[in-house]
Amino acid sequence: MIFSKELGAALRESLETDDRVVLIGEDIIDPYGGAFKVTRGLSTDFPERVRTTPISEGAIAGISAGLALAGMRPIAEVMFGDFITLCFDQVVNHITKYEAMYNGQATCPVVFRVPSGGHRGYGPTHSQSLEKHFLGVPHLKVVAASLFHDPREAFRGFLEQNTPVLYIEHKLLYPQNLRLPEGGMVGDLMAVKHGSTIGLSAVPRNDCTATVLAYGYQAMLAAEVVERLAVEEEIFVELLVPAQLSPMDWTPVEESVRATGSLVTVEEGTGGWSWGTEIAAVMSEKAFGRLRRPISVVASERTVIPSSRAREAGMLVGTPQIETAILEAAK
Amino acid sequence: MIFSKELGAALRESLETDDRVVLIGEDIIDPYGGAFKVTRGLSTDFPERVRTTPISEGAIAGISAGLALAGMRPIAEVMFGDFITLCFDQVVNHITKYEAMYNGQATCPVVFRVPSGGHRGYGPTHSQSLEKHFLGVPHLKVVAASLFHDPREAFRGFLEQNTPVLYIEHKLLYPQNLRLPEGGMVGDLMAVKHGSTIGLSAVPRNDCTATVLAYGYQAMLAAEVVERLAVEEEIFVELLVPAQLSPMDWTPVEESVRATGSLVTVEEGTGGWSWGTEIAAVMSEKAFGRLRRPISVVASERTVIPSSRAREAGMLVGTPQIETAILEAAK
Amino acid sequence: MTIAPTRIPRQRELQADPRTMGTPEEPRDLRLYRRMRFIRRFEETLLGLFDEGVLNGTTHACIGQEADAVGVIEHVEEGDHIFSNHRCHGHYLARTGDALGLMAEIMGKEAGVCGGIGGSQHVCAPGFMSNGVQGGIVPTAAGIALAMKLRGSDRVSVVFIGDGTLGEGAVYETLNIAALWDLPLLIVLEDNEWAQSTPTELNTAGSMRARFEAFGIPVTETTTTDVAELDALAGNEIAAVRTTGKTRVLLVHTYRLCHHSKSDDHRPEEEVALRWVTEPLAIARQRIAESQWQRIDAEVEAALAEVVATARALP
Amino acid sequence: MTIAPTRIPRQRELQADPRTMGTPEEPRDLRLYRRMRFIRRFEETLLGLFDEGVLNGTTHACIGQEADAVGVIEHVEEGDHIFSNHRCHGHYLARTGDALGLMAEIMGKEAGVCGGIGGSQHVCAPGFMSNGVQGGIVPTAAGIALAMKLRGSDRVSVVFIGDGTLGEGAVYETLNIAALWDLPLLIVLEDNEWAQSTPTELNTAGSMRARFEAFGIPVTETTTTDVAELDALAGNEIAAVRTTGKTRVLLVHTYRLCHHSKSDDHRPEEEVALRWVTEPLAIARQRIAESQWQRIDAEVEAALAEVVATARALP
Ligand SMILES: Cc1ncc(C[n+]2csc(CCOP(=O)(O)OP(=O)(O)O)c2C)c(N)n1
Ligand SMILES: Cc1ncc(C[n+]2csc(CCOP(=O)(O)OP(=O)(O)O)c2C)c(N)n1
Ligand SMILES: [Mg+2]
Ligand SMILES: [Mg+2]
Repeated sequence: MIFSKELGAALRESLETDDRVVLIGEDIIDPYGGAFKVTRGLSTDFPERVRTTPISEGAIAGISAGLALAGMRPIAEVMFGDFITLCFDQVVNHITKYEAMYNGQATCPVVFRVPSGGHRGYGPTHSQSLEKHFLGVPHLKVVAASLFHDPREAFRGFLEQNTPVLYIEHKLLYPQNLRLPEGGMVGDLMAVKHGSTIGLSAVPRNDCTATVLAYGYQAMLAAEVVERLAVEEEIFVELLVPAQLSPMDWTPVEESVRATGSLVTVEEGTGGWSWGTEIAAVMSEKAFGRLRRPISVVASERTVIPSSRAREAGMLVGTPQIETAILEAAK
Repeated sequence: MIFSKELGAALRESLETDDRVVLIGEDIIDPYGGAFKVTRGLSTDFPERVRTTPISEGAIAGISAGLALAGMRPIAEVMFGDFITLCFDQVVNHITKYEAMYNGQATCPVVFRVPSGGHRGYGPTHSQSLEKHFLGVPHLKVVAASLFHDPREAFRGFLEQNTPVLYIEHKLLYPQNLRLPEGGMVGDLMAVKHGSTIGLSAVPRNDCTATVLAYGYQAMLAAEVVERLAVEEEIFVELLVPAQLSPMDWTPVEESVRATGSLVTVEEGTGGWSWGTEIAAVMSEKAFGRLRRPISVVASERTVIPSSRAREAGMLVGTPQIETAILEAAK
Repeated sequence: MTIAPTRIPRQRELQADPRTMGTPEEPRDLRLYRRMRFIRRFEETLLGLFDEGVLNGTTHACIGQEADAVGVIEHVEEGDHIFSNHRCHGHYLARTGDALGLMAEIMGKEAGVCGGIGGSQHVCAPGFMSNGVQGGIVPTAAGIALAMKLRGSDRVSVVFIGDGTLGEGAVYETLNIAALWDLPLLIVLEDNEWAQSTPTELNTAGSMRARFEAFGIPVTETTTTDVAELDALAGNEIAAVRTTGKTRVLLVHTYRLCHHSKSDDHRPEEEVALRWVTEPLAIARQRIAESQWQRIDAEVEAALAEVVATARALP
Repeated sequence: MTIAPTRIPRQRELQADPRTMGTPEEPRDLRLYRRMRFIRRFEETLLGLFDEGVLNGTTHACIGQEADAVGVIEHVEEGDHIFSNHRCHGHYLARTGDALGLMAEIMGKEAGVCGGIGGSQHVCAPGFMSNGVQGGIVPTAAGIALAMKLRGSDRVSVVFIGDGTLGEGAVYETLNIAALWDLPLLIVLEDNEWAQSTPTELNTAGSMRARFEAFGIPVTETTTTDVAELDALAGNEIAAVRTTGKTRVLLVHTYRLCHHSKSDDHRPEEEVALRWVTEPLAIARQRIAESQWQRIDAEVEAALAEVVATARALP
C-alpha cells in the first residue's frame, strides 16, 4: 500500500469509472509517468484522456478550467507545487469565480494535484509548501493527502461535488506505506473518524492533555512523536489529521480542545498568515476562556528553503520542532 | 491634499531625487496617466523612466525584477490589484527569493502599486482586495496606503531599504483628502504615532474600552465610526492604523490591547486566512488571559464581489459591519 | 461553500424578439443590419443610462465593431461555445438576443442574466461566457474545445480577444497547445487599433498575423467593416474549424468608435471621425433600401424602449 | 526580515585557474577546448559524487551542450550579465571558472557560492544569476537589459533557455516588450530536442524560429556542435546586440547526452549514441593535436581533483 501507487490507482479508478475525467500535466505520460511516477501506466490505457503538456502551467490551469466548464472532470498535475504560482490567476480570477459570478449557472470543478514540500535538498524553488496562499480563496477547497486517508476516497469525493480543489501531496509521502485505520487502530494508536478528520491517540481523548492538529507529511511525523511520547514518556495527546484544510471542519477540533484545553498546530509551510494562524484565531474565539495555555502554531522559518540538507533541516519543521511543541502544549 | 495627487507627487519626488527610479505599468503615460490618473504628468517630464507597457502583468513584474537586480528602483503599477495574480510567480519564486537564496549577494527591491478594493460596482474581477494572499510571503513587505499616512514618507522609506514591497491603494481613497496628524490631532481625534502605526482616539488610551485595528479605506470608515461613537454615544475606543500589514509591528497593538482588553480587526478582503486572523492568533497568544472577550475579525463574505451595488454593499465590509463589531467589542 | 443561486438556473430560452434579432425568413442583409442596429442602440442606450446614473460599475461598448460580433456569430450553432471578454455586450446580444437579461444585469437587478453579480463584463448563457480578466479566457476556450474534441462532436469553440490581449502570455501558451493538439478553436482577434489608451504600435511588436502562424495556425485577415464580407469570411472559418477540427484565427482590423469604458478617450478627433465614415451600419445601409433600414430602426427602437422600461421597473 | 548572509558578500574574484580556464595567451582553439573539457569533467565528477551520496538535492548536467556555454560566454565582457536556468553549471563555470564555489554549493557547504542555500539551480556571481523556475528568468533578463539601456551603457544581457521553456507565456510577453523597447538582450535558445521526458514535437508547434521573428526579432540558427563555429556566431550576435542595442536570438540545435536530472532517461539508445559521435569535445579535438588535448585533459583532471578534495574537506 505505497502511497504513490495507491494514488495512481485512485486516478486509474477515476478514469475508469468516470469518462469525464481528464488527466493533464507536464511529462505525465508513459514511459516517464510524471516526475513522481504517480501517473505511470495511465496514458497507455487512456491515451486520449491522459495528456502531457508543454511547460505551460498557466495554460494547464486554463485548459482545465475550460474542460470543467464544459462538463469534464480535469485533474491537473503541477509538476512541483512551487509552480502553482503560475496558476494563481486561473485559480483566483477564473476557476473559483465562475460558479458564483454566473449565479450558479456554471460549475468549474478543476482538481489540482500539487507535489509539495521539502526535506529533500531540492532548494528554494522546488521544496515549498505554498498552500497557505490558497487557503481562504473563496469557493476553493484545499485538501491534503496523508497516510491516514485513502486517496481513492478522496478522489471519489472530488468527482461527486462541484467545487474546485487543490490537493496537496507532500513528496515524502510517495514512498511511504499508507496507514489507514483498521479496526479502530493505526499501529498502536486508537483511530477515530470525525467526518474526514482522523483522531489518533494512545488513550481515550479525555485522558489526553493536548490536541495536535497536523496534515500531510507533518501528520506522519507527528503521529510518530505522539506514539513515542505515549510509550516512552507517558505523555498522552490527541493528534487530529484533517483531510480538508480549507474550509475547515471545526467540530472535531472544538470537541478535542474542549477535552484537552490545549492546542498545537503543525505545518511545513513558512510561518505567518499560515494554516495554523486561522486555527489559532478561530479556536481562541470558540474556546475562549477554556484554554489552559495559548495555542501554539508550529510552522517553518520565514525565509527561503536552503538546498543544504543541514540548513534545510534547521529551517523546516520536522520531528524536533514538533516534539518540543507537543511537550510544551501537554504541560 | 487629495490622496491621488499626493501619491503622484510622491512618485514625482522619487523620480526627481533618485535616478534609479523607473515607473512601469499599463497605460501610465500621458495624456492618460494611468487608469486612476496617479501618474499623470510624469511621463512628460521623465519619458525614459516612465514606461507604459503592453498588457503583460507577468512581464511587468519580471522586468521590474531585472531592473531591481541591476540596481534600479522599479515601481510597478498593476492597473487593478485583481491582476496581481498574474505577478504571483514573480513575487513568490523570483523577486522575494533572490536576496536570501543568493545569500545576500543581490537585492531585488521591486515596489508594486496595486489599486484595490470595491464599493464601486466594478464586479467580481475588478474590486478585490487580494493582499491577504501575499501576507506572509517571506521577505515581502505589504504596506497599505491610508489617509493618515503621507505617501511621500512611504515612498522615501521604500527607496531607503532593499525589501520588495506590495503597496495597497484602495481605489476609494484616491479622491479623498489626506488627514495627516497635525498638532497631535486628526480632526477631533487625538493622533499618536507609534512607529508607522497611527493611533486615533477621542480620549486617552486608558479610557478606551476596545482597540480597533484597520487599514486602507476601512481605516477611513473606522475613524468615522470611532468619532461618531465618541460624540454621539460616549463609547471610546482606540483605532490603530498600521502602514505595514506584513510583517506586523506588534508593539503598538500589544500596548493598546493591554489597556483596553478587547480587540477588533477590520479589513475589506474576504474572511478566512485573512490579515485579521494572524492578528487574532498572535494577540490571543501575546495577551493570553488578559483579553476581556475574544478577538473579533471583521472581513467580507467568503464569495465573489457582486456587481450590483446593493448586493456588493451586503457582501463587503462597510460602515455598518464596522459599527456593529466595535459596539460589541467595546462592551 | 455552496453557492445558492438567487434564481433557479434555467436554460435561458433565447427570447429572440424578431424586432431585434430578425427571423430566419428575413433576407440576410436585413437581418444582419437589424442585429447590428440592435447592438448599437443597446449600447448607446446604455451609455445614456450611465450618464443618467441608473447603472453602476463600468462598461465597455463595442460601437464600431458590431459587424464582427454579428458576422461571426451568424455561424455559431447550438452546442458551439463562445467566450468573450470585457467588451462582450455585442457578442452576447448577437448570440442570445437577450437584451432584457443583459440590461437588468448591468442595472444590478435580480432578474439580470447573472442575478446582478457578474455585471457588464461577466455574463453567461448556454454556450456563452465572458470574463473581464484578459488572457486567461483563451486557454479556457481551448479547454472547452478539447472537451468537444474528446466527446467526438463537431462543435467549435470561439473566443473573442482584442489586440491588447496579445500582450498576455496565456495567449501563446494556448496557441502552442491548441496547435499541437488540434483543437476546434476559432480565435477572433478584433484589432481595434487601441487598447485602453495605448495604440497598437506601443503594444505590439512585429506582426499580429505572424504570431499565430509561428505556431502553424492559419490566419485569415481582413480590414473590412462590411458585415456581409465578415459573414462570408467567418462562415468559411467556422466551417473549416468544424470540418478539420483545427485551430484557426480570424484577424479583423476594425475600430472602436466610442471611448474605452467611460469618458476616457484621448484619441485624435480626426482619427475617430474618419472611421465613422466606414462604420459597419453605414456600410450595411448601402446595401438596403432606405425605407427598409428606417423600418428596422424603428422596430429596434420600439423593442429597446420596452426593454428599458421593463428593466427599470424590475425590483 | 533582514537577510544575514552567512559570509560577507564579496566581489567573487574569478579565481580563474589557468588549468581549467586557460589564459588569454593560449591559442583560442585550445582554450575553448579546455573550458569545455573542464565543464564536462566537472559534471561527470558531480554525477559520480551524487552516486556516492555526497551531494544532495538534484542536478541537471549539460553534457553535450558545453560548446554553447563556452562559445557564447567567450564574448561576454565585464559589466555584461548572464541569466541561466536549472541547467546552469556550464554557463556558470564558463563565466567564472569557480569550480570550488559551485562544488561547495552543490555539496551544501557554507563556502558555496550561495552559502549552500541556492544549490545546483540557484547560483550567483557578479554578472551571473540563475533560477530553476522556468520562464520567469526571461523578463528578468530583459529588465537587466533595460537597466543597461537606461544607464546609456553598451552592456548586454544574455539569457539561456531550453526548448521546453518556449512553453511558458512569460517568454512571449518579454519578446514583445524587448522588441518594442529595443532592449540589448541576447536570448540563447539551446534546443536539445528534449524537455525532461518530452520531445520537442510534443512540446513545440510550428517553428521555433518564427516565434521570435513574429515579434520582429532576428534569429541566427545553427545545428553545429563545433565550438569554433559557435564562438564565431555568438561573437557576431553579441556584437550586434552591443552595437544596435536590440534584442536578438541565437538558436542552437544541440543535444543533451546525459539524463535530464538523475536516472530519468527513456530516450532510444540509438538516438543518444548517434549524438555522441558529434559531441562538442570530439569535434574540438579534431582541430588540435592529440598531445595537446591529452595535456589539457590531464591539467583539467588535476585541477578538478584538487577542487573535489578541497570541497570535501570544507566544513
Ligand atoms: C489581465 C488584465 N489586465 C488588464 C486589464 C485592464 N483592461 C481592461 S480592457 C483593457 C484594454 C484591452 O485592450 P484590447 O485587448 O485591445 O481590447 P479592447 O478594449 O480594445 O476591445 C485593459 C488593459 C484587464 N481587464 N485584464
Ligand atoms: C515553471 C517550471 N515548470 C516546470 C519545471 C520543471 N522542469 C525542470 S527542467 C524541465 C524541462 C526543461 O526543458 P528545457 O527548457 O528544454 O531545458 P532542458 O532541461 O532541456 O535544458 C522541467 C519541466 C520548472 N523548473 N519550472
Ligand atoms: Mg483593442
Ligand atoms: Mg530541452
